Amino acid sequence: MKFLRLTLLIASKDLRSEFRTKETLNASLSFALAILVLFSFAFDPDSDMIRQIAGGLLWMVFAFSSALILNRGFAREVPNDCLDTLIASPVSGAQLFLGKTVANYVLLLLVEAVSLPVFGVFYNANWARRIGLLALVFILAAWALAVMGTMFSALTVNLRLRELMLPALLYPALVPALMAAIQLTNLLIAGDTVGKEDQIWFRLLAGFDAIFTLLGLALAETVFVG
Amino acid sequence: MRNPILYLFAAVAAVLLAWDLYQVFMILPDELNQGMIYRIIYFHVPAAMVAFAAFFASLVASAGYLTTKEMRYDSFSASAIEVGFVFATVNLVTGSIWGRIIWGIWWTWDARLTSMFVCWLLYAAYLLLRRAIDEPAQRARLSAVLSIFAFTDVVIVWKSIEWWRTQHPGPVLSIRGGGGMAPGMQAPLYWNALALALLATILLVLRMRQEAARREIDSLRRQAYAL
Amino acid sequence: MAAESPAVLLEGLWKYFGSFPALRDVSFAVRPGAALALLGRNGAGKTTLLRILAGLSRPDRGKVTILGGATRSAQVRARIGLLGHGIGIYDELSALENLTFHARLQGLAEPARAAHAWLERTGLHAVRDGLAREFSRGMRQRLAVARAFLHEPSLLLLDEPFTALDDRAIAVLQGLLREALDRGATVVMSTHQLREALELATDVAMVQKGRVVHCGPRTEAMLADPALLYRTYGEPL
Amino acid sequence: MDARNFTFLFYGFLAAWLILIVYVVVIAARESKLRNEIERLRRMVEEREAK
Repeated sequence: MKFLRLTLLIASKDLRSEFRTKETLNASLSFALAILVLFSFAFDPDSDMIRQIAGGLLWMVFAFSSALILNRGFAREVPNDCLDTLIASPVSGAQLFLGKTVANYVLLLLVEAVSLPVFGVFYNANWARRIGLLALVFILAAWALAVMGTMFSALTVNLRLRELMLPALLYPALVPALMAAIQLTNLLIAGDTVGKEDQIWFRLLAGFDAIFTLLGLALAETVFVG
Repeated sequence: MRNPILYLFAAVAAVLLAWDLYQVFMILPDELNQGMIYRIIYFHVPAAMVAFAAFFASLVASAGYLTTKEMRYDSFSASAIEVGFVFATVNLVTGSIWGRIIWGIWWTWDARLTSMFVCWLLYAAYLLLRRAIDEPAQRARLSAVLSIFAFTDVVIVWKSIEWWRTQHPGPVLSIRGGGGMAPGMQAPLYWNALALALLATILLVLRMRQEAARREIDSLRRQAYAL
Repeated sequence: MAAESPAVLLEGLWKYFGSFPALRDVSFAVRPGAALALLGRNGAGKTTLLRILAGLSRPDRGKVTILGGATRSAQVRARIGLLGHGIGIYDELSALENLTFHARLQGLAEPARAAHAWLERTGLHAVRDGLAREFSRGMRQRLAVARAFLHEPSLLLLDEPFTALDDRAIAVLQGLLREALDRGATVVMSTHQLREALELATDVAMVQKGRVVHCGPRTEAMLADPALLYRTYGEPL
Repeated sequence: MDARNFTFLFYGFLAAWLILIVYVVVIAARESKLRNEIERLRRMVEEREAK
């Protein structure tokens, strides 16, 4: 319980300062919307096309627009050496990591919640047919993005080339999760059922979330304390 | 290259490779469906084995570094990943050339190929990360963490042919319960793997000496500027 | 009093950056209630030492005991106050939010009340709802001081505390430090502002190229001639 | 088919060895760079110590 108290304290602090300025959220959202608009010009979105590209398009949008949010998560702590203050305070590395992950997760879910209906409008896609499972995919895959992104932004926070290193590390590491999310989103937006053959993607997503959450919690202290 | 053991390793590797090439080209018959191109397997698969062994060694050394903070482990880990990365490149390139003949395409995005490519990218990112950090202890610590994260993808590559239906063939070696390859054809593959492993060890030792030189440079630099 | 265990005990501490030893075999003890001033040139290892005490960095060899416990243990971290080079204040949050956050972080029973009380004490109560980034430099520094002191830490770790402060903030900090010492807290500070530091200090340690070359009580002679120690150890100021 | 088969087999082995050789060259080049750097720094340390 005490573990969660400090975790949530960190998360709520981050969310409070983000919602005060909404800098990152606005940037990320407008970036996501811009890509969605651009792609609708690039392709002539008929229903067949949507079936093929929906998942890929949506997850590209999320992956790229999330980099802004993930980068900011720890960059927020840099200016006044706030990170040192946090590490020296009673909050443990794992709590700090999890708190940051939760804050990033909330922001990512927000971006997804706005982008998905917009996608539906721009591309004439009836995406709500299998909304339950689709929501599950989004919830699982956004956590994958948040957990991996938070870990790698913690790794790169003190580097000279922070903004360049994060994508170089993050995107390859995210490929398994993104692949799973893309496959499932394609199926579900097309209104298909998830057959036995495609169960593997759900297992991959869940496994990815579990393994990297545990690894992150276990290694956070090492990453923060030199 | 002054170490006599290294010379011995090099000699053994050279003899093994020569004998293997002789076996593969002169003794073994063409494969029934593939003709002679299948012989590329004698480089393709051992290269992957060596790369994965190197990545695994780096995983162990990284855990070792994080528990002991001994810079030796970091040197080993970085060297192993660089050598492993080279062999992973060999694996990808030979695979691609093989695929051009067998599948008619250079590349296909099936689970095996994709995960291997991702693996290659991840370890490339590891090498990039090391260059971006100046402070040796910080570099060692953060790259050890990344090495541990990256290894999960090696497991995915390993298991991908079982988890997904891929264009890439399933297990063919009898040690993994596959039965696709005649025993006579398997033996040279293992010998070649041994030869490449010896070669990798030589490269690893050379590379580790350079890491030692780098450490000396770091300390000389600190000395020079602290005076 | 003699049986009391030291507030800070360092035994054979080594810290390497690569193969460069930033701290070499550092050992000393600080008794509870003492104020230790760490002196030495830039790059001598003062900051590295303070970072180890604060649990931001681990030594490669040697043992650190703080307030009877290990660094990084939750009990110890709840009892230290850190004021480093950066002020540790969030610019997008108001003064009140900043202090309330830190009070919660430190596990205080009544975070809001503590925050209000400390805003009062540092003369910031009138601007409590203003965002930290809108504050003047001096106000931000006073806020940082309040942040470091609000959980009444038993050990205060200050890295160059007087360097960035304006006169009013220095007065506030000195007052708070005296008060903390009076209630029995221990202070370890690194500094270049010799006069301010020596007036407060009960003990002095001199760090030179990663070694502690002198550690002992502060004497009247030092107060009269702040550069004395530097000259004794052959380091031009 | 078989001629192309053979050519590609040749390419495959060539590529594999080429990658390894390039790596050896990279290592060798780095070796001399590191040695020069050490020399340079040693001289610098000596000079500064002499002062």
